[in-house]
Amino acid sequence: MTPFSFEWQWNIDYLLFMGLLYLALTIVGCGVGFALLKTVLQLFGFMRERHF
Amino acid sequence: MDSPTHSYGVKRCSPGVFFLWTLPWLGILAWGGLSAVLCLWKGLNQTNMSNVFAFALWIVFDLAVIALGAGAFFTGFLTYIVGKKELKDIINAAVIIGFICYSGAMAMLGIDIGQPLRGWFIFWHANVHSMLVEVSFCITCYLMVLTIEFIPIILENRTLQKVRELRLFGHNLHEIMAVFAATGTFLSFFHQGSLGGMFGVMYARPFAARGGFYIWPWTFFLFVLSAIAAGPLFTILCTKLTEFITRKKLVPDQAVQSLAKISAWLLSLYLVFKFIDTLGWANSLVPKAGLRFMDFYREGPYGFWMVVAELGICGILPAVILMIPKVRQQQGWLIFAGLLTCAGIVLNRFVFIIVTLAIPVMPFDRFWSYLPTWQEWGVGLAVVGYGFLLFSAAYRYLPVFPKEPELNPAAD
Amino acid sequence: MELNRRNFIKFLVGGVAGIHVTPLPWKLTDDSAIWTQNWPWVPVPPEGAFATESTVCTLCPGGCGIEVRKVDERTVKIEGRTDYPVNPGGPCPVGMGGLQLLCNEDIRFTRPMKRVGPRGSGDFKDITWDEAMEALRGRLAGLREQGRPEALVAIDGSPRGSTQALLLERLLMSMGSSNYTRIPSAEDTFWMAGILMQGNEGPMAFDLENADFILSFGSGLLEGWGAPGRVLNAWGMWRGEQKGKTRIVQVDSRASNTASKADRWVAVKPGTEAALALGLAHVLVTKNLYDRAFVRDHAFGFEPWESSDGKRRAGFKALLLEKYAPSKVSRMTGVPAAEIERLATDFARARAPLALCGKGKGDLNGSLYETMAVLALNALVGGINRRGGVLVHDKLPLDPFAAVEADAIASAGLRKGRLDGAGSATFPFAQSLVNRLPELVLKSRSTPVDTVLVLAANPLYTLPGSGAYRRMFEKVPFIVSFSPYRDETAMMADLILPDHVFLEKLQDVVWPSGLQYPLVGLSRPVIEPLYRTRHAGDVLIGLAKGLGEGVADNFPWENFEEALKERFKGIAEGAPGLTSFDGSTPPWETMASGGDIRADYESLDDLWEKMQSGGLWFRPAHAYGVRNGLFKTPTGRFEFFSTQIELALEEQSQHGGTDEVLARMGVSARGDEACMPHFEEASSGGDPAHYPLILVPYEMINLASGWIPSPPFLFKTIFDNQLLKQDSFVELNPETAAKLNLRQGQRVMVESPAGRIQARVSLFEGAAPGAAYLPLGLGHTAYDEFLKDKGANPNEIIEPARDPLSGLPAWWNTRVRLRRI
Amino acid sequence: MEKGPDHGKHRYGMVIDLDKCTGCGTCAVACAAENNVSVRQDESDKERSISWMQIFKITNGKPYPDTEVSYFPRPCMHCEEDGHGHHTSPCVTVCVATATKLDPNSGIVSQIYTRCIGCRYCQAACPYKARYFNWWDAYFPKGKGLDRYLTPEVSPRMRGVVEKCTFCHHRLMRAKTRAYAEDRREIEEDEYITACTEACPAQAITFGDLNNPKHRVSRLAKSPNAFRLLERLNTKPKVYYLSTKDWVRKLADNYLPDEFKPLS
Repeated sequence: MTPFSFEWQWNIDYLLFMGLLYLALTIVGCGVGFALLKTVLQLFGFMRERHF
Repeated sequence: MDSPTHSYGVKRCSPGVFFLWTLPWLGILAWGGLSAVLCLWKGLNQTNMSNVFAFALWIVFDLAVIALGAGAFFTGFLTYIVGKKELKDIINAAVIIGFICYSGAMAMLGIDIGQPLRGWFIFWHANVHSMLVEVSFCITCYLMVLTIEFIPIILENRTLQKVRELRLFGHNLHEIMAVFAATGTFLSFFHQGSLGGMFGVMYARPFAARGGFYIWPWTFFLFVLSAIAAGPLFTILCTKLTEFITRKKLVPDQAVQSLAKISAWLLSLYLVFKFIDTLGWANSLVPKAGLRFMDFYREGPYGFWMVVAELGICGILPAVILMIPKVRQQQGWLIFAGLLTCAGIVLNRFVFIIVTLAIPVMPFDRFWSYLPTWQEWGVGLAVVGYGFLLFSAAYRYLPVFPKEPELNPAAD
Repeated sequence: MELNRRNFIKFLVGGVAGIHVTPLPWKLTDDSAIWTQNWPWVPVPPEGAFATESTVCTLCPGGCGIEVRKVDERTVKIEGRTDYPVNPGGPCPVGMGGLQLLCNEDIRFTRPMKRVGPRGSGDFKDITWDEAMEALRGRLAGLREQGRPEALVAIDGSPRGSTQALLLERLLMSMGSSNYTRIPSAEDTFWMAGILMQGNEGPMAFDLENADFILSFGSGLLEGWGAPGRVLNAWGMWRGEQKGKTRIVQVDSRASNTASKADRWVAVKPGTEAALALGLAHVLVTKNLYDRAFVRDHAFGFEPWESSDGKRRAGFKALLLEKYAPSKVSRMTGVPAAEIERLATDFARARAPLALCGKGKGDLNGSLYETMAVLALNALVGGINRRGGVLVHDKLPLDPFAAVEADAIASAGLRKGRLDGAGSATFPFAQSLVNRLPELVLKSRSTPVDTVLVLAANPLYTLPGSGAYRRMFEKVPFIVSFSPYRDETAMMADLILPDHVFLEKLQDVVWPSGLQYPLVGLSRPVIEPLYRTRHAGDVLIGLAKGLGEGVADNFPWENFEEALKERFKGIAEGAPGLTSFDGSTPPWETMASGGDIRADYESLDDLWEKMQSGGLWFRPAHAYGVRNGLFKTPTGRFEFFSTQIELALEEQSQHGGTDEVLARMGVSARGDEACMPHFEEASSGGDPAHYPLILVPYEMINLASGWIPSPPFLFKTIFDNQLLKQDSFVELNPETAAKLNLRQGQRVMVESPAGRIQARVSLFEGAAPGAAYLPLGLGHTAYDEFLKDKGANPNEIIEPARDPLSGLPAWWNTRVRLRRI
Repeated sequence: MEKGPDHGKHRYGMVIDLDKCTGCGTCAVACAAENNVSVRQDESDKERSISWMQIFKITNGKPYPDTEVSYFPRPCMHCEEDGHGHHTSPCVTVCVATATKLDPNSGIVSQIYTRCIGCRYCQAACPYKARYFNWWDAYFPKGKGLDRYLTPEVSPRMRGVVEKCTFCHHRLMRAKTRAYAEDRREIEEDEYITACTEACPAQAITFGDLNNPKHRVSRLAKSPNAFRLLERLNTKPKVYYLSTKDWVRKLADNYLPDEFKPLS
């Protein structure tokens, strides 16, 4: 559901609930994105690989 | 190509033996597959669920495995956020068990709903006031997190490690695991809670209904507590079972004891709250509905023995066992207490689901009984089969137990 | 690029990831959900123009007005009518579900058929109407040629006095057969009691709505008695606007709906209602609470008198005083003596007390003496032809057709008389005795019956001792069924000439049962026949015409409608009435106006036309209180002592003693007592030592009765302690069950000397100890998956006993035992 | 959320007089016929059969001959918000896909079959068992002809969704359409009644707008004999019952010993 769905209501319940959901999704997305980006950068040599 | 059996300097059984080992689980999966196909093709009339038992065996399985799978998020929380380093030795197992439990539950839910193809309506037409929406959102997101947590473990497979891209990606993900662990903790907390909330908010079912804080009924917090108390114990039980089957020591005692100790405290805390909750409920909500506590325990087989079993035998007893360091350090007692706790948590979920529905609310209605069909058992047990298969495969091909080589130095 | 494993995996992963950034998965997800919302196997009812049409329900003798909602040519819903005086509102559940009897090809015959498999196999072959008509015509013509037209027998379940019934009887008479038999109902018992005590042939008319104390002797007011739409509506009124003004007392052995919802339930031992009625009469007499004026001026046989032969006759009062003192009645009925006294007092003190009879729905004939006892009780409180009492009517001036002109063959056949002995010395008051047919057919080597026509009846299912009917039908050479339904009897037929069902069929509804004023409803078709069925009336007329001279002459009409219209001649000419009802004031409120009704039509054509739109003719007027010249008995009075019974006995006494005659009639009373209402102990073939329980079959309003199948909707209202999968339940008092060591839900065999059926035990506090209750209307062996093999049919184990005097079947005196299985 | 129960324009409700009710079942049949509820081969499986208007039989439990039976016809109660903003109808609160809603303008709890995903949470939440899941597809086999009597006003349901009494919502639509066509904005009391109300031969059911003091229901609902099912659970049903019999009244809710107040 997005704020553009017809069921959407502009009240605190929706804002809180969906807000937190999208926040969680964003964090997870950013995390994965970050890891992907870092990998790509490392692959093309823009970043140094850390060795374990 | 190297045999993965010899990876990481650990020993694994021969492919033949492994194949034989998987056979019973594959059998269960086939049974479950057939059941699932029947249920999807012909509809839920294949089950013995009914308008009285709208929730039945599958939901009990779901809630049970999700509660038991709570080890993943809680161990993750302890490892990455609290910083209990010794738990790194068990976190992989916890994550995989969590992944199994959650993905299994999701699959079962997909069959359980009457219109699986419309399942996504939950997200698209969400009713944010429904606890089940909270559950669905959090479980789905958390399953994503679990998958992300699982990926680095998979990528540590020796064959995959040779692929540079994958290796790098795995490492990079692993580095920011704390972020995922934190998000996972948040999501998990809410869905474990809202699973409990699901029942607490049914205000017209006095047996399940509870008062609470803001939108969350007390069952919300009790379910979180009970899940994080039992989850780690279930992780311990799984590793103990693996150790028993492989006849190896896989996890250092320190990690196990650390988890067990935390579980003991949480279980005790849970029990305290559960007793307060039960007393409060029995003295406010129940009489307000015109009922007495004992009215709930005279229908069919569901007598007062359930309270004794759930809170006494499967509650106080294991809590006491686990609280005494000397006793919990003995493997037998530890396993015994773990089993009791897990059984107690399953019983708790059973009571909230089945007994709630079995007890009629209208005074002129009557008690109904329910027994699952083989199709229901099939789908339910398939999760067990799937769990054994996936965990066996993970154990075989992935470095699930980082301390395994250390604890089991190669003979040669 | 080289296709190696690595590239392949890359390709796969890339592909999967790639697809997800296209709209495809989203589109598929959406489409699949849309698909679930439009599954092709979920029906989509076609839209169309809405319309409503009114007609009259003919699913039971009650004849409620109904309105049918249509969408184009489809009927989609039945509602009650508010412009029909019988039922100012909803009909009963059977009528409400009636569309399921119209639209179900599995329970209907969609075209004429002839049997190809063995009898009962249901194996039929389609034939054309011409073939079908010719097959029957040939058979009947053959019988006439052989000079044995009397071998034609009809079993008719059409309502008493309906045009269709007249046509069938007429066909038989014209052919030369007197063997027209009818399925008995309470109407027959009422008719006999009316003849014997009042001398009137009009139907028993109960002025329910105007009564203020209703004492019902087992009449299932809430189980579908009379016209359910009328009675249930009255019930709502008694519990609503008129709260507290009308008291209802139910005499019943079981806590039925009526008993529970009544103001008082008088629990009697099953089958002792007559004793209670007489016990109450006793109290009225001893307490001097009876209507002395009525008894003195308008009744006969109450006080002692001296008959023409100089003998002193004791009379009804003496009988009451001698045999029915409350203490004695208490022993017979199980009702405490004090309660009998109190009830009698209350009854007599009411302004307009009314005692009702006709057990259950009134679909089963009752005990004649019991009906007489209840009528006598009404008479004692002066309730005959009084407002709120039992109204006395003459027959409607619905023209019977011109007398049948029998040709030589027919005359010869008619002279042979009736096979079943109705109207004979042994059964002087019966008009037909369908219950005697099986013994007659089965006892002779060559059956006297060649061809049986079955119309609107399912004797194989609805009559007691149904096994005997099966054996009878196996033996009869040729059976013709007009049934639109694939019922048990039709399954035995050789030829099926399917009739229309009620919404497709023009029918007259003559005087809904129990109604206090004359009314004839016109049930008009609201829909074109769905299948290749034909109106049974048209078929009968066509058949008669096909039989040529001699028979055809008696059928001058082109079709059924013409015949029907002709019957209204008498009404158009002689009985002023109304053809429309606006629903504002119920007729029973305005009836007291006496005979002052101006007809709202001028001629037969006008009447006929108006009836097409209003669907009824009725005469909401009654001359209350008039008693002079009312009773057409030999004495001209209301007869507590039936001189006609006496006469019948005297006539026969030449052939043997009166006692012998009475024994043949099944009457255990001797002498004068046999001419008066009295209590006859139920006699059963079962030895109480072996069969400890009395079987009481009961009717339910939410199951269809008679030959009509129950609409499947009704099964939603049947509880699972009434029917569970294939088992119906036998209700037992918990005490009785404990004695027999039976528990709730246990499967038992219910065994009577006549047979056995399987059921489950249902413990019910409201069941009389020592009795076993089984519902009627379940246990079909024909029809479709909704009805077939659902429960048990008690008729299978009811002993084919005869009611004393009337000779009709006795339903309530079979003894049974229960065996756990 | 802050809306109290009386805030909507209309609050359609029902009053069922149990003294008048004869348990005949016409309401249930009328309901099934009106709403295209399918009949299955085995309707004695009461756990899975569908009857929006379900009739419960009760007995006073006294031994012979003081036994009495009575009936509770039970449609959907169309529960409401509790007025304190704590919760709305038990089922509406829990529905995941907003497939069931409380219409603020009519007070009717609707059910959108094509939206329902069949999770059955609403069934668990409803103490009245007023909600029915379609364990099978609607039973109208081809060639049997049963689908000939289906009305186009209510769509037959597919398997896997929950259905329930809608207070014959389509009749409200019908009445409104007619009113609008006649240039009226409001409908009269008798223009919109449910199929069961119309069918009841004993006229035990009254239907109307509880918010309209002129409607019979609003007067009847205030009768001293009026009560609701499980009222103490605070579900705020809009279906009222009337009975003068204490044993019947007592069975409508749970009571601690000595809590029940008899009428007399």
